[in-house]
Amino acid sequence: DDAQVPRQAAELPQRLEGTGERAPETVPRSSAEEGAEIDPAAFRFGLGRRASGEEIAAVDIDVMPDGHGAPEGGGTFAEGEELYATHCVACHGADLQGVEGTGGVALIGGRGTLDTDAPVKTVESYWPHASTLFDYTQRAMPFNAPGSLTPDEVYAISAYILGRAGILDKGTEMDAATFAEIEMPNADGFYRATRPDTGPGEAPDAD
Amino acid sequence: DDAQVPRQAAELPQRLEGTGERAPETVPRSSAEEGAEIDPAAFRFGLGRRASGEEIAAVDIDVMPDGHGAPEGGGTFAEGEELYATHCVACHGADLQGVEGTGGVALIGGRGTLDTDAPVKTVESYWPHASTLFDYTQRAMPFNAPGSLTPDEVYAISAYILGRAGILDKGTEMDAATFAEIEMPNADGFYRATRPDTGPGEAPDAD
Amino acid sequence: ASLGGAMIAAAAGRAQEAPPGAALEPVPEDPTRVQGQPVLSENGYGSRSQFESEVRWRYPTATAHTSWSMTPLASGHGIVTPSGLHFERHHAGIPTIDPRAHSLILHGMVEEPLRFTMDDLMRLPAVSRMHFIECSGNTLTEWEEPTLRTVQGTHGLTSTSEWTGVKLSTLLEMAGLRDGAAWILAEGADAAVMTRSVPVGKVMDDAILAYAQNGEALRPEQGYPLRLLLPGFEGNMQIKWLRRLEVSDTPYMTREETSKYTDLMPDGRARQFTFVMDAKSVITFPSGAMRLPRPGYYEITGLAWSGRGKVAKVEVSADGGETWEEAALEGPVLDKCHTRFRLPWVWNGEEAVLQSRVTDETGYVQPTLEELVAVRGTDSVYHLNAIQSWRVAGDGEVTNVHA
Amino acid sequence: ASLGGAMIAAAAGRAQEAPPGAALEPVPEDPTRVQGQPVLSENGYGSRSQFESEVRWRYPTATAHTSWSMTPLASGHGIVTPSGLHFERHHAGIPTIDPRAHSLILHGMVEEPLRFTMDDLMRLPAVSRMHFIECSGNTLTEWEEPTLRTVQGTHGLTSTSEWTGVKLSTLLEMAGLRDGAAWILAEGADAAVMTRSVPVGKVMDDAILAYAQNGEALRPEQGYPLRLLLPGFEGNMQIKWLRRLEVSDTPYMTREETSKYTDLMPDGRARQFTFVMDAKSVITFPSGAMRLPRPGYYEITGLAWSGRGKVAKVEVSADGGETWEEAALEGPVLDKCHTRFRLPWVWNGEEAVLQSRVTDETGYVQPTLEELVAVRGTDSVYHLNAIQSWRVAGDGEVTNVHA
Ligand code: HEC
Ligand code: HEC
Ligand SMILES: [Ca+2]
Ligand SMILES: [Ca+2]
Ligand SMILES: [Ca+2]
Ligand SMILES: [Ca+2]
Ligand SMILES: [Ca+2]
Ligand SMILES: [Ca+2]
Ligand SMILES: [Co+2]
Ligand SMILES: [Co+2]
Repeated sequence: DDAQVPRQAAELPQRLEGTGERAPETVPRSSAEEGAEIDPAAFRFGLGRRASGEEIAAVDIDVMPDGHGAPEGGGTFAEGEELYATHCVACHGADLQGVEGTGGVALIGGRGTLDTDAPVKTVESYWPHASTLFDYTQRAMPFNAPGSLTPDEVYAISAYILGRAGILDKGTEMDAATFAEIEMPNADGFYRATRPDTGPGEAPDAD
Repeated sequence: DDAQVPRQAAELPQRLEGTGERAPETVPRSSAEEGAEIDPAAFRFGLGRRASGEEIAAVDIDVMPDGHGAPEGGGTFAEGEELYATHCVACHGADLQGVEGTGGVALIGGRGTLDTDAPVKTVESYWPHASTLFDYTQRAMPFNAPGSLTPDEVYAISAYILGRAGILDKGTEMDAATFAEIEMPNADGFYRATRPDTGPGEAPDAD
Repeated sequence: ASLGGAMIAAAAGRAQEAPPGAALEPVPEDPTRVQGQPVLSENGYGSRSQFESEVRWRYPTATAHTSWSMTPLASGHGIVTPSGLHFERHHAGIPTIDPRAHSLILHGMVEEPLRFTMDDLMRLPAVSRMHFIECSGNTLTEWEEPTLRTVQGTHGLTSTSEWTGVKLSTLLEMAGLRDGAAWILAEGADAAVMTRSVPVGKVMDDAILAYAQNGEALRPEQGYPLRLLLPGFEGNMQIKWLRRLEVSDTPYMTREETSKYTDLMPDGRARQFTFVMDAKSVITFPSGAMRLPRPGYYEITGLAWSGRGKVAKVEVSADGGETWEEAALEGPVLDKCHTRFRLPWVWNGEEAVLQSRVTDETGYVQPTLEELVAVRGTDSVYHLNAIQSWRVAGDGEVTNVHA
Repeated sequence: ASLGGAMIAAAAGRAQEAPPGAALEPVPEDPTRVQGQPVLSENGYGSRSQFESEVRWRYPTATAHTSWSMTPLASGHGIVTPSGLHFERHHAGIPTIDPRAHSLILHGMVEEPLRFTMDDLMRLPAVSRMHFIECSGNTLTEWEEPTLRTVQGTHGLTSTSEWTGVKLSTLLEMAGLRDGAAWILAEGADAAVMTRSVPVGKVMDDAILAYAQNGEALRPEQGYPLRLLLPGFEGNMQIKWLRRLEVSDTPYMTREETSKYTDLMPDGRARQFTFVMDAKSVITFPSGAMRLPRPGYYEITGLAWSGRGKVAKVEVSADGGETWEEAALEGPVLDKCHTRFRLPWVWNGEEAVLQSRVTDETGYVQPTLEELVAVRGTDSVYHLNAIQSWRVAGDGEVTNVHA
């Protein structure tokens, strides 16, 4: 049934009767309900509509430093070890030092190097918040199948990486409550900067 | 021999050694002689060079109202009649009224229509200078083989068209000297206009 | 990665093709779950989305070699015209020219005739300017009655680009004008060997020999490798594929400045050398052949321009010219350049007639068609710059009307 | 007419292919003697000349899905970047998104969470602005020693377009910010589900939800159908394929604002939220890996820009910074936009070191690399905006140097 085949490309604009001109694009119809009160000066345009709770939940995947937004569920180092071997090891390596040629970088190591000439920035040495590891893994990893892991799996893999990094006790089950507790080694390593650094208008860093 | 095959398309910029970057375009070299005196403030850039007489002659094909630029040679109505039948009739028709569907327009007729509701603009009724007919035919006609006619042929065809238009005597041979003599019916039909026509800033036509 | 030009077989077997200027890629159900196309997927020169399909429209002349195609102004945004949608007017097709084989000869009433390769020209001092180009035949179908149905048809022979090249005055300074020099013949290397005579004053003022458009080489349709740019003058004079400039004391009276591009007046005489494009504006949204889906908020927007300088003001009427409201001008407002205007509008579902009226910095006000016809009659073909009217019917249909 | 993508067999049998973005046409020996390509020969959306082949260059990362490609600045003209040559940075490739299936959710600390289709957004009041976007990783190879050879490699992660869309402040006014709202998370619909936290102050000031670029829909690489535009802020924040905006009182500390896009200082601590792109300039001609064919006149040209406003002045040195001359700025000089500068130069055949130095309207002067490294060390990766040096050797070779 043709009507059910979603087009994957726009067709050329229709020819108009009489002149053969190309039809202009269809005037967009708003998703708003009809009859809304309109007052442009008060930013009431009758365009767009209220987002439902389900619509928001479907995309509100972020996890914040204090654990806000973290999903239900949990996982352990032991579970994570197996999941890592299945989903991550190909690019980040058995020793979590990355695998050349895959783009997968080192996830642990590098402590004490940040003030040297050859700093090594990893989850272990550099990242200020554990939530970022969960959030990023959930949204973007594994690179070849992003968004494919369940919350439980992401908790377990995070527990495994933080365990290998010596940040989280290997016995601790990771869950939404854990984020507020974990102390990342470089938690105090960041500050807000006021630039520019040089030239007229120079402003000192604000700590 | 590859070197003798002119490329019809640019190749991708070369890869640079070491980095693999794309090479920038070659810095243009001027056609000027070396060692020219350079003074940008006096518009001496050492770029470009004097055009030779032959180089100019190869492109200086225009013919002006007084015949300036007209080539040597000549042609008659009788010669033109035959040439027209070979090169022009397909699009402009045996009666010089144009041929629908070819884009070839009427070349004669239309006298006395310019101030009516249905003006007919042709070489005969509208064109102020005979030189334009020669010049345009030489540069742009026949449409399917522009630039293919010899000066003699263009003179002859011009004589034929002007003859059919009742502007030139059918016995007159057309040549460089003829342009200054021919009186086009609408020679006085043009004037320089000063616009705009309406609104503030309006200026009357200047005759 | 890129299947440019290829087709994708949709689920039910219906083949789909990418629109002109697009490459066809598979559309994943959830783009967050599968890697997209790799960086440099189109070998380093990207193309538009396969979901965009506005195109130039060719006016149906007898042959496609002397014809014109029009910019789809209704789908435009801002002031830059995408180079692939710049209007075209060719009298003998688009020549394909190897820039290494192209040169420019400057001769006639000059102290020293000069010859420039493209390489020479690229080395000279350059300028970049944003300017509109409008064919003086733009809107020619609309003198007697509303004829074409869309703003692309009525006004699509105008486009704006950022042009880069050498000031023609630089070349004339190099060659040295002789006493009495007053006109310059510009000649193209297309099969029409297109020619126009240009007054020296204009040339010394702001003419540019352009080799670039919107940050890259000129497009072939715009005269690659070199075109003349005469800001604010009718498009036909801005000779493309430029090969020759000859200086003289009188105009050349070429076919394009006698048979064509002259304005026949009601008395049977014709104006010649009506170079400047008078100020003009048009509402591009809403515009002809659209249909407003229902009453509500719509932003009226369009373009205004003047061959005499900057746009000073645009007014919009929704009642066929009885009352006018000033529209906001989007910056930058540039000399001889399209200027976008915008005005919020709440359509109450009743019939309306939308018009825009530009005033340029000389104080000139865009005329009504009635005012223009009173002077010009309806047979002058060129330079129709009157106010355009779009009627919005009760059912939302927008049509081209004379009002 | 168009043989797009096809090949022409040259006289001696060597097949020739059109460069990316071009269609291949036969090249007549004399273009004045044969009709060219007909009007609308490419079905209504034109392409560049087959004699033009500059392309984006991909930095050789391990995978092409998280990689970047750079604008060939050396062949640019004016300030507009051709959309097909706009730099790219993707962390999970370029998603192919059907705009009818796309929506934007605005939620968090707002009075009323809202959902917009692309149709809704296109109907809201629009703005158009010309702005540069620069990746803060631009020039990151150059901290310790001259590494890449061309200006495309050293500076090609910046481009300028005319962007059109809705002011994000309009949406926030519609939704109503709650007390304490200070940050907005912007999230993309690509496979990296890219996220950055943006201060509300910036958003209310000049953030745009852009759906158009250079007069047509956004290009897929630039976020089709919707991207966030934060004029003057680092490119990574200007989230492409935008699907969600969440308002909060604190930043989200996403991977792209902790692991990446933070500036590690010599003391081992790192600056976070270094959003603004400081003023920067670079000479694009002559530039690295070029060779000046012989002594003579050359116009030095390049681009300058500032994330803090307009360019006020550009100075150029030909002796490695000992003496400076003020360059001419090509108008219009726009807020947070590339500005082209030009300076005539006669090369006498002796070694020279070319540099440019911008001052922006805040009075900030582009630093030397030495000055910058004195503060930042060489391991901060991002925000290298120091003066670039090109050495012209006696034989005309131009190389990237630290001088
Ligand atoms: C197919 C290769 C591949 C696989 C499998 C993979 N990754 Fe990655 N990973 C990458 C690449 C490539 C990047 C860099 C992405 C970018 O440039 O934005 C990355 C980045 C990361 C980062 C951010 C590192 C930093 O310093 O910013 C983390 C954390 C990470 N991966 C964790 C994981 C986890 C956990 C898994 C398994 C669930 C996984 N990856 C599986 C390739 C992979
Ligand atoms: C294959 C078709 C064709 C042939 C053959 C042809 N023409 Fe034409 N002619 C045209 C077309 C098409 C135009 C309009 C060109 C344009 O739009 O610029 C034209 C225009 C003209 C004009 C200008 C008319 C005006 O009012 O401006 C003249 C004069 C002319 N042709 C003379 C000739 C002569 C003389 C010949 C033969 C030597 C010739 N043509 C052969 C198609 C043809
Ligand atoms: Ca959230
Ligand atoms: Ca170091
Ligand atoms: Ca001559
Ligand atoms: Ca009439
Ligand atoms: Ca579109
Ligand atoms: Ca080029
Ligand atoms: Co025209
Ligand atoms: Co970046």
